[in-house]
Amino acid sequence: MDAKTYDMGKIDIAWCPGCGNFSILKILKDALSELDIAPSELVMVCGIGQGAKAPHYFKANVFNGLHGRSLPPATAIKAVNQSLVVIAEGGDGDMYGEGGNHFLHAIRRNPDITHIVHNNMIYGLTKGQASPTSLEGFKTPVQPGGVILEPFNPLAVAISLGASFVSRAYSDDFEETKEIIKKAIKHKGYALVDLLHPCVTYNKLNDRKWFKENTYYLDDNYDPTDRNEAFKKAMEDEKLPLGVFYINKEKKPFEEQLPAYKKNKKPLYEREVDFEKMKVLIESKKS
Amino acid sequence: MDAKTYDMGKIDIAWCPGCGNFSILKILKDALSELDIAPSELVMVCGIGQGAKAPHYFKANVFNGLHGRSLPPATAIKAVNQSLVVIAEGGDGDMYGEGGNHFLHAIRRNPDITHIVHNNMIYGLTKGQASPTSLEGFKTPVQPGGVILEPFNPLAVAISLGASFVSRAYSDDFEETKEIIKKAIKHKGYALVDLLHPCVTYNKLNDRKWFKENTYYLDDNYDPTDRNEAFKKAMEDEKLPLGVFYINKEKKPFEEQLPAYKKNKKPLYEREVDFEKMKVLIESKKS
Amino acid sequence: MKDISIVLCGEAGQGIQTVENILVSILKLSGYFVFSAREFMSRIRGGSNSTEIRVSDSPVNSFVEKIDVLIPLDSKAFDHVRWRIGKDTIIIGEKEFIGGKSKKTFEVPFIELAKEAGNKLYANTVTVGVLSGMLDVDFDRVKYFIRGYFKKKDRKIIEDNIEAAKKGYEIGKDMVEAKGIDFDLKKDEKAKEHLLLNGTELVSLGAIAGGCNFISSYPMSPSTGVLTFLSQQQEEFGIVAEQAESEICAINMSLGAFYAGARAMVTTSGGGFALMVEGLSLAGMLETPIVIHLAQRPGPATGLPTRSEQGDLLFALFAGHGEFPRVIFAPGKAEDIFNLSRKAFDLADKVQVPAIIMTDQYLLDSSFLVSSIDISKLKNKKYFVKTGKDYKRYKVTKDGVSPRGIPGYGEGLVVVDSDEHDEEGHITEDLDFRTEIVDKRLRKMDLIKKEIEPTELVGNKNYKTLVIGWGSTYYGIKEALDRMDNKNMAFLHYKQVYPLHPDTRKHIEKADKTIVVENNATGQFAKLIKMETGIQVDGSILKYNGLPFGVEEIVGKLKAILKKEDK
Amino acid sequence: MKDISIVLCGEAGQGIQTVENILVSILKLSGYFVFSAREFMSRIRGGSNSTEIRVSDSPVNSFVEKIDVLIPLDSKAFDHVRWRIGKDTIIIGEKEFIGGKSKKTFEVPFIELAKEAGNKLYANTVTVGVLSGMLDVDFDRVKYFIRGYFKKKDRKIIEDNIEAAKKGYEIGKDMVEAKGIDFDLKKDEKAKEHLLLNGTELVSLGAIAGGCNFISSYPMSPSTGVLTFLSQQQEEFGIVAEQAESEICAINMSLGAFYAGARAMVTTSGGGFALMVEGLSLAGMLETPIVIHLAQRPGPATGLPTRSEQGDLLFALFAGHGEFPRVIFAPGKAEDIFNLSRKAFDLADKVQVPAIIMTDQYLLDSSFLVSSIDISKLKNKKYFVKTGKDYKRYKVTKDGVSPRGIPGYGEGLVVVDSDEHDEEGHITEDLDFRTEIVDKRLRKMDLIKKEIEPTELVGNKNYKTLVIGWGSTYYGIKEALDRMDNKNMAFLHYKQVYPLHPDTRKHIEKADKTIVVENNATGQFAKLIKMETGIQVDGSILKYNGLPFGVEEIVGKLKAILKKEDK
Ligand SMILES: Cc1ncc(C[n+]2csc(CCOP(=O)(O)OP(=O)(O)O)c2C)c(N)n1
Ligand SMILES: Cc1ncc(C[n+]2csc(CCOP(=O)(O)OP(=O)(O)O)c2C)c(N)n1
Ligand code: SF4
Ligand code: SF4
Ligand SMILES: [Mg+2]
Ligand SMILES: [Mg+2]
Repeated sequence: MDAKTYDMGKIDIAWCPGCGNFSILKILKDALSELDIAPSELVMVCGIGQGAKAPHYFKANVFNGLHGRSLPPATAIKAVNQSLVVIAEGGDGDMYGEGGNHFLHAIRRNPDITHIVHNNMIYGLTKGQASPTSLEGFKTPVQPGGVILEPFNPLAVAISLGASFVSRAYSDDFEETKEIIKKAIKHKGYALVDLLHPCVTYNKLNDRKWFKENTYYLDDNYDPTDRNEAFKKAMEDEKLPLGVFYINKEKKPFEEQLPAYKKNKKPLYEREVDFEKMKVLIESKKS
Repeated sequence: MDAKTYDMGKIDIAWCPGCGNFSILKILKDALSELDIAPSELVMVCGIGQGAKAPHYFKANVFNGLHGRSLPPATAIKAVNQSLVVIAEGGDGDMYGEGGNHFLHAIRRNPDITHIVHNNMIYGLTKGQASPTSLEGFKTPVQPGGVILEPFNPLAVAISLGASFVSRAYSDDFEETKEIIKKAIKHKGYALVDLLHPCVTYNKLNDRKWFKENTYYLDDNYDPTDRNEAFKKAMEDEKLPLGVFYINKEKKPFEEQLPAYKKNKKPLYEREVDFEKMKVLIESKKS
Repeated sequence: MKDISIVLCGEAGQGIQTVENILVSILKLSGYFVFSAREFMSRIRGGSNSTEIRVSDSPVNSFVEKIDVLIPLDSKAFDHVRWRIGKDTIIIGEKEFIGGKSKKTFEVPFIELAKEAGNKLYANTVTVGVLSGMLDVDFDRVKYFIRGYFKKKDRKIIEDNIEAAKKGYEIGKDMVEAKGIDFDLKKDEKAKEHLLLNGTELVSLGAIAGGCNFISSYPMSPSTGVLTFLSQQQEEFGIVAEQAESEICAINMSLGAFYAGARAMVTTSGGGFALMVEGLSLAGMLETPIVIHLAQRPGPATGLPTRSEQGDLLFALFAGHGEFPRVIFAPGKAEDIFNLSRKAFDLADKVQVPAIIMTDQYLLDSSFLVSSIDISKLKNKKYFVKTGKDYKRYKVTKDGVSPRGIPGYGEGLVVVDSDEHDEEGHITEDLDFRTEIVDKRLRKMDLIKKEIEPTELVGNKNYKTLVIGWGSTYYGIKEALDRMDNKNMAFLHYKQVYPLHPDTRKHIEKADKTIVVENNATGQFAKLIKMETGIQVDGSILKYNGLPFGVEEIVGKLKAILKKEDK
Repeated sequence: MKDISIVLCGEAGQGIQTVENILVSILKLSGYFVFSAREFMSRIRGGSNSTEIRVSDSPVNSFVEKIDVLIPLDSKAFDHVRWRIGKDTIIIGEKEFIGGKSKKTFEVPFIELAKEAGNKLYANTVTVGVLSGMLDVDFDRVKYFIRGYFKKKDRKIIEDNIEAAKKGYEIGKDMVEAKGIDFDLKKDEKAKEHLLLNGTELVSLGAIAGGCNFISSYPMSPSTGVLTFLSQQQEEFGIVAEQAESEICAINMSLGAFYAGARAMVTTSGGGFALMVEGLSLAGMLETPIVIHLAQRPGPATGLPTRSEQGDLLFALFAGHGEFPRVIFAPGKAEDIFNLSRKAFDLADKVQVPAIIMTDQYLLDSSFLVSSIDISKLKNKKYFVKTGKDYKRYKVTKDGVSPRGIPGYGEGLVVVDSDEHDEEGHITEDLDFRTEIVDKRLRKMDLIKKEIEPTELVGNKNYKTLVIGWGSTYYGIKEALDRMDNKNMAFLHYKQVYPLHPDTRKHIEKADKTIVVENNATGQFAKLIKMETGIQVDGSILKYNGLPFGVEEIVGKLKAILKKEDK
């Protein structure tokens, strides 16, 4: 499928010139086109924030919900119609701040969705406050003395919860990131892509230079099936490793285990109420 | 201080006979008395659930807030008056389910509070639904086919977030648990005690026998300062280790880093608005 | 006596609810009309709880204060219901619990008898036996029922239980024969044909009939039963039932589910609903339908978790930032609980708005006899459309409803957005269009009004005094008026509280005096009436101690108001 | 002309707000009365935003539609404000942006001039210069101000900026002298003595004056400014300011803080407030005071994040499950923003209730000249008590207020509880006491009513037509009535919307016609009036496209209504 399939034509994109989100948008389109996923079978679920605007610049079905709340509807959409490809997308504030609890429990459920976090280590849309991933000491108007909280480590947390696919990528590394995203989408189960990107307007600390100097790719012979090793890698903070940290293929996706699909594989919208069974159920209340 | 100091006299305790919460209550009183903490300097903060009722059976200041929401007020209380000893208490559903996001971010803040989770692997007060820590396959009225989610591992998550004190205890092990709780209270910074206990009414799987057979204590020469090791231990699920998994003494407590205390150490309630300074601030708006 | 009220009172964990379940079924199957209601503390063991079982030779459906037969099961029981004990109350129980000896107290050593039958745990079965004997139930029926009820247990246990019941039964018989206690209740074949359903089951069945095939919720009394019920029907009815990590997750999941083609609901109580308020506003903006079962209990905050109140009306009505239409049902009649729970799905889907079903602990935990539930003519319309290439989710239409597509069904793309959006569903800052789409959304209110549920007027149409109620007070007020038998009075019940029926003003203006009866402290329905009609009702009867109104209480308070008037 | 409106329009990131900040200060310091208001899109770069600066020789405080001088900064600007451009609008800008040539358009090559001064980035300073020149500002003042504004920059940059300003200044002067554009504005020494404050600063300063020393909040437009302001004063004023992980955390933190002896607040907007609703109910139950700044923006859901609306009134009023008292302020006048933000802390603390301050984007982002803020007589009363051994947090008192202890101050124990509780604060299931404590909590409403803010009646006391407004519409409606100069009209403004002032009925009954002006789609304040008084007002003027009312619009709509009447 041509990557142009996802193009919206002439639209006004609300990101700042130079923002890493542009690359992410392009990478995503390419990845989807290489995977041959049609817009009509794709549902992009997002929250609120700069990164969360991405689905609007895309040809796809979109559920743009509340700030922090994309994982619950994404899980549900997949549970209701398993033939859809579901991607949840949003910023670091959205997913790890407001939405932190859903992050934990979505991982526990392991729905077959791809979770792409536009991680710019800042709140972009609300004009530059610290996000959960902002580094200690980082100064903002709301943290004038610098951030005093320890940065949130999404990879370590995901691994500790046994997420079935855990990765980190960087927006400017076009090919590598595309491959990671493709793997994530193809993975059967919950797949995290913590996608670092520069916010050129508000994050002057973690700029392109910083990312180049502070990231490196996991070795080719790194084994992503060893959870303890994956954890160690995730703990590294001198330089942030990029790549697929952890994969667990044993875990069954949430929706496949639901009793509603035991006897019937159809998506819910194709079904009818079984009134005959209901009659029996109601009659049983006579005795 | 005598453990009786905390006794409420003749009160009606709403727990089921045989419930592990009784031991926890007693252990806590003993630990506090050995630490010589006066009821009036102690604030127990709790949510809603069976475990969360504990503070009502106690002589102490109590902030019994909402289900899932004890960590935010506990953090704030300590931030407002550092001379108070603050303990947040509640169940596994309360703390890891409804309150999961506060768990993550309280750890990041690292306030000097003790976090005691009455973990009975079930929702007791609401009559026996699965909790985040319920084991896979566990059947309940709401999970008639058995739990399909992977159990939440609070220790692994806490360690992955760099919590400064992480421990697991078991209600029936009186002495060991008392010592763990004492260490947790004495620790300067956020301290997690994941406190396993039997729910004799609703959890027929994880009963006293199960706990005895499925737990063991960390070795005496276990080194709790190695984060990767701690993570490995936390991942063990054949048998659950008990004891202090991880300690990080480097981390500064949240409240000690607050700008409000830079020039003035007094608790906030003793302070007055500096109207002179305000005048200057207001005057500055003339130009 | 043609209507007796039996009250079992004891600690949580003593098995009061088991006795209730068995007894109510046996009595119904014997041809009595029955009703039961529960009040209990927020604890799993201990405390003082009670259940009332009304038995009658004609339909009864509401809580009465009086107790005809009390079975105190522990030493606290007597005190717990003391205010309801009259001089004619028959008290049956262990010596230490019955509170002094009189002509009306009868010592029955339940535990001793149970032990004789094999195990003191069978004391509850002895109780069932005693009451069955007193109420002239055929013992074969008791035997048969016990066999069925315990069918998964050992044969020995079953036989022992029958033995226990028998012992009790004989005592019961003896009381009638030797002690002259005769209730003189007639049996009626019709009762046997009725369905025995509690409020929770009625909501759940209504939901299934309405096509509900997705529920995500977080446990919270008294709403959890609906989640439990639907969870247990997952395989049978193809329902996805998920216990969410929080109420916020629950409503956002359900919105995702409805968006993708399911018919989804959440069930919760005040505190959980509070957490759903942002999601409710999202439903308003997305125009994604959603059904919310709001099971009320006394607040604020955690309040009295296992008790009853009607304190969330105005909260439910205005919950959510910004402005969008909604519909709120508040059934009181058993059939209506089913019908409106069903209708909520249809209307939510048709008009693409949130539909809220308000119940409360009293209604959900009460068991009613329902003559029948006819589902033979039911058919659920699928309102979603197959999309074409140029599909626009928010097409501006005359009635405000834009055809709703779902992803993966048709060639079109379904874009829904929490930001203000254009017809396609994409973020817009076109402020002229903003006005247009706000109007479009609000226009749907007219459609909702077209389908408004009629109010129910009980009593004389040419009333002078009008009593108004909503939701769970239906049967209580109705019975109160029946008892008062005052030709100048009538009762107007609202099963839909929003939008308010347009005839409200007419009804009130016709009355010399209007009194609203509601289970809250601030008279919320009276406020709503005023907001909608400008009319200040003449009086309110309010109760907010966590218990439902007893029929006698309503009678008493109405009489007091009317008497005052006379002076 | 004695009042001119200058509008700068361009993309986000072009520095419109810098020009506004500098210019407004310079003009004020030169002796002009100024006011400014902003409208902008929810994006960081690009789009079309505009700022209006009104300059006058007497106080002006509201948004007008007309534009006297337009500075379009990009090619989209002209279209963006086209509806506000009249035949007399002077348009100054780059050739490609000014939209055709006429007598009233003036090409100024801002960027070219900036480059000449050293860097195209100085274009904004050129703009400041042009307008300063046109408005007869002393150039020394411009110079001096620029030095201060850029004081942290390199000397070279400062000098270049002065140079840029100078270039603009001369063009501006030339326009007055050679092109005959003369605004004929008089300067007034008094303006110089005024404070220049925007709504956000007024709320924040009011909070500090009210003793606020704790704020926990989650960023959300348009409420974030208050968090930012207080965060920056942490050290100076001993404030703990914490960015929470969510609004739920924020309110629960603040409640903990108030409990422990701080004076705490949260600042949020509709969606965040929705998430705080459970916490609000908790505040009601705990009787722990709390101040909530609710900065409104258009909903539902995310809506229009950077725009203005008054759509959350009834939501704020009824938010929270269960029943408990609260107080809601809605200042509109600059001084009132300060005063009521301060008072909110005092009253919340005194009566132990949540106090909500409702503002909106328009109010917060507007800059006002305030003659003075007198804090010399302020003193904050500490309402908490030192506890004794037998201290009971919820002692039932006559006025409903129980002396509030805080932990660690005194010998007593301070137990607060989300469950229904006894006087000590421990869980209770005593249902008689439940009624008593509900009554106790609700009794506090009487105390709140005693401290109710007077309404403000502007205009003829013997009015025939009464215009009612609340919150941010104050200045707009006032100016509209001033302009209409109709002796039969008066304006009644509510700065406190709940409880509603008891004179409401009297005021309305005096009028032949009452019209409510509000920035929402469903007429919420009119509904509130009806709920409280039973009176249906005669008309409503509503606006809900995300923009505030312009004065002309109010005049126009009022006239239309009055004219209709005449027929
Ligand atoms: C409930 C709620 N709280 C707050 C906001 C305001 N808000 C919008 S985006 C955002 C954070 C943006 O940060 P992030 O998620 O990292 O996205 P980015 O803009 O950096 O891509 C916030 C706090 C909101 N929309 N809803
Ligand atoms: C917002 C909210 N949702 C749900 C509830 C109902 N509720 C009370 S306790 C509880 C869970 C109890 O489980 P846990 O926290 O593990 O405590 P336990 O009773 O097992 O000690 C729930 C769901 C509530 N009080 N508030
Ligand atoms: S603010 Fe930052 S994240 Fe947002 S669009 Fe601009 S550069 Fe990108
Ligand atoms: S239900 Fe379980 S946790 Fe609750 S008191 Fe009983 S035994 Fe303890
Ligand atoms: Mg971000
Ligand atoms: Mg538990």
